[in-house]
Amino acid sequence: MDPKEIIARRVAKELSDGDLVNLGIGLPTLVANFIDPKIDVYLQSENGLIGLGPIPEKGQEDKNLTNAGGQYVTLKQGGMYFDSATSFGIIRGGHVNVTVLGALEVDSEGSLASWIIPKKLVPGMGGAMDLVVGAKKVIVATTHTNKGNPKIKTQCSLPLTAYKEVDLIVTELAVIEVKEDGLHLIERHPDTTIEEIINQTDAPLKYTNVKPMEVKS
Amino acid sequence: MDPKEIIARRVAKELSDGDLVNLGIGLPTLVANFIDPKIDVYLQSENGLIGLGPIPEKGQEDKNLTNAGGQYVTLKQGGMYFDSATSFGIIRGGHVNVTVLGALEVDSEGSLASWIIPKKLVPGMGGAMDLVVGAKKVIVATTHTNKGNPKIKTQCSLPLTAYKEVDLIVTELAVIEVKEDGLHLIERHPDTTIEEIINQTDAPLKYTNVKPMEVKS
Amino acid sequence: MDKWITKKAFINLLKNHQSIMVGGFMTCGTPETLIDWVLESEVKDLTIICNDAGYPDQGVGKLIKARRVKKLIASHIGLNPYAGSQMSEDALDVTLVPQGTLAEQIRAHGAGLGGILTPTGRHTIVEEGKHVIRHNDQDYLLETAIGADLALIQIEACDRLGNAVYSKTARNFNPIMASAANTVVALTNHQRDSIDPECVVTPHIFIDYIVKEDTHGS
Amino acid sequence: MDKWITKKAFINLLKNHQSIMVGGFMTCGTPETLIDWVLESEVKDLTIICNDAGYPDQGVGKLIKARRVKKLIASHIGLNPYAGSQMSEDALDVTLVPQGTLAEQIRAHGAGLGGILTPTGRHTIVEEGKHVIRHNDQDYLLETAIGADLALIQIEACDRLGNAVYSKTARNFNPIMASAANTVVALTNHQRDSIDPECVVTPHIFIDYIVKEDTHGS
Repeated sequence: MDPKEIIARRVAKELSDGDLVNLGIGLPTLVANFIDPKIDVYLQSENGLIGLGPIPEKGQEDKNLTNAGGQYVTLKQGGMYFDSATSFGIIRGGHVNVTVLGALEVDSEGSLASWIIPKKLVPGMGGAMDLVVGAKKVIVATTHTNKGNPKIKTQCSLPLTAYKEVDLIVTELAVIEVKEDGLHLIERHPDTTIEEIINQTDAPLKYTNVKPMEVKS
Repeated sequence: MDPKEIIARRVAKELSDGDLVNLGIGLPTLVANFIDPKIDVYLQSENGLIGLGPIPEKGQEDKNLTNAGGQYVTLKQGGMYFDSATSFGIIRGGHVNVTVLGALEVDSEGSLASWIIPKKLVPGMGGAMDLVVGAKKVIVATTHTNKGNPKIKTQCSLPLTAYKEVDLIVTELAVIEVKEDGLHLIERHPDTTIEEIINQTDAPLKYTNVKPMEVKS
Repeated sequence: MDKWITKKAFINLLKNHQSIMVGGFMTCGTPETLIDWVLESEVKDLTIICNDAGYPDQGVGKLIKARRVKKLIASHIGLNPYAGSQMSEDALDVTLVPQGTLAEQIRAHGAGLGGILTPTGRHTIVEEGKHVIRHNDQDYLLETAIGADLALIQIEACDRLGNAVYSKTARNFNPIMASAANTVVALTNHQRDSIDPECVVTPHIFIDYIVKEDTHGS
Repeated sequence: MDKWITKKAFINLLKNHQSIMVGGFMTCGTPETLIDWVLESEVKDLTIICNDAGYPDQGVGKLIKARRVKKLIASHIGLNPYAGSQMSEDALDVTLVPQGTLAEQIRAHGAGLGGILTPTGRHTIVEEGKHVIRHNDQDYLLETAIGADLALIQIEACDRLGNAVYSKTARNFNPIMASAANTVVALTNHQRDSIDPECVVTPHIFIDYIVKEDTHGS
């Protein structure tokens, strides 16, 4: 299975009935494909809607209906539109249950770097800083390494998106919980070993009872 | 002519085409009756509308449509409703051209006391503090005295509604402009004299060319 | 997720010493049925946050008259003599707040802001004990966010999920209070199959429970 | 009071060194026709306040590519390489602001607030040089209000007075920008006889001038 699909499938299991969820651009967007159809999850897009539906069929695109990545989307029954101040009021005010976003680096304290590589890549933080500070639960969904270079570190070296806000890290290899005393490895992909995970992680990992990661269809 | 009508008629002449105007409870409400029909003035009510229309006919009252005094009102064509945060955003943000309100006391610096007589009358400030601070032009519409006791003073003795915000004072005897150097008597009612006005005012009045107050129908 | 509840479930949400926001402006847009149920519940020592103190027999005024309120945060209490008299005898702790400041404090809490800088109340007794912060040659008071345990709001209609619209000036404080309390209960006059997505005033995610007006006494 | 203007009257509103807010999110909800007219006008050294830098040939990106912008306040510039390259060569002064903070700063100006306290950006480079204020055991950054000389917004429809509604996610920053500039020009797709008073998003008093989309080139 594609690493991205493994991650998206596992993240989807974190969502509960009634949750308001914001999925970041890129990999996190895939999570929508794997949400348990038996529960009602409401997707927010910070550019101004709740009730994000699937990509429209070809020819059905509406230039006034996009997600925060600028892609054409649809609105589900029961969804609605609002302005940017309202949208970030929802985000900052703790009304978003779960936000899922990618990382350049994430560290033992739950700090996240995701928006800038000084002098190389300066796209801007967009809504990420508000989402990470405001959402009740912050899930980082990322490949375990960047072409072999660990993304999970003792301390982020890049400028932060937010300090001590991440709750859970989901990669194609492992599920790691961020607690007061550091990172706890709680699940591993059945095809890998704890040793392999430790080798690809640049931070101490605590573990006692590591369960197999659920990634079935 | 009734003193209140004199005041309301004179205040109405301060309004210009396109103005957004907030009329306080009581005497200021009467101003609406005397607005030049050739101009478009939009009345705001801080409980949540722009486009205040006349009192409804008997039997046509809607319990969900009131003004800030709790009276049943109507909405004019082109009017709209909004919540209290939006309403005071409009007020505080300088989008109201003129606010007209009553006074317990008003002074030489343009400070106003209108909301409390300690240990006697403690109704609360309602929206008055925001209106006086936020509106571009603040007109105090009041009888010249309270049963002979001057309301216009060198300095307010009661707790303030706002400090140095009043622009114009309109009474049944006079029109007084508040400037950096104090109060300027600019108009007097034809039936009174400058001396009578000075006698009933507890603050110095500057004057050079005092015009007759326009109070015709 | 069924948000639609009856009187009994509503009363189970109530506790002594709760802070409760109540929508309405001089009782226009106040959920009277919910207030009646609070009265029936016997909870007391409440903190009420409301634009005003209502009238003796309308709105939060009923709770004040029945001496169920320990603290009141409002912009105006002049139409309910019980509020004034209980304040004089120190039975009711009243904090008077400029109406626009109250609205922003409530909105701020709902939007996750710690507070706002307002020019309203400078050089008045409202300024006492507050930080004054200068910006662009103007002084502002720092007014901090106000939240509550519970918000009781009146809506005109909503869909099954709770997407809400209001009626005319009954909107007032209701939408901002819906964002600023841990638990939000809406009293609705009507249920509709759907609400135009462009016209939803309060998105369903803000509303925890809904009571339909005609479930009176059920 | 006729607010309906043509291209010529619009161009007369423009000046060098103006600060201009432009609505839109990745150009969804951006008034492209008005931007084209700004390009035609030859004004320069503009300060642009916009959610993002647009694309090279869309939205405010066109103004950046044409080097008419001296300063840009935005939350994201990643889709317009001209923004990044001009920033590197010090030809464009870019201030990056968290999107929710930018929205509140603009709203604050429109609502007469000096600023707001937000938890966003604490312990990041956004915090540099800002006041940190503690409230209820949490640290907040004091972020001050942002206004502009001119706001250019896209609306879907309005009545004769300018009561405006938007279309779907093209709403975004447009309503708050309509409140925060000295002069507000709306580009509308449609004029309607009336707008439902319950569904007006931007009251007419915020809009100074209206351009109808089909007056292109007139």
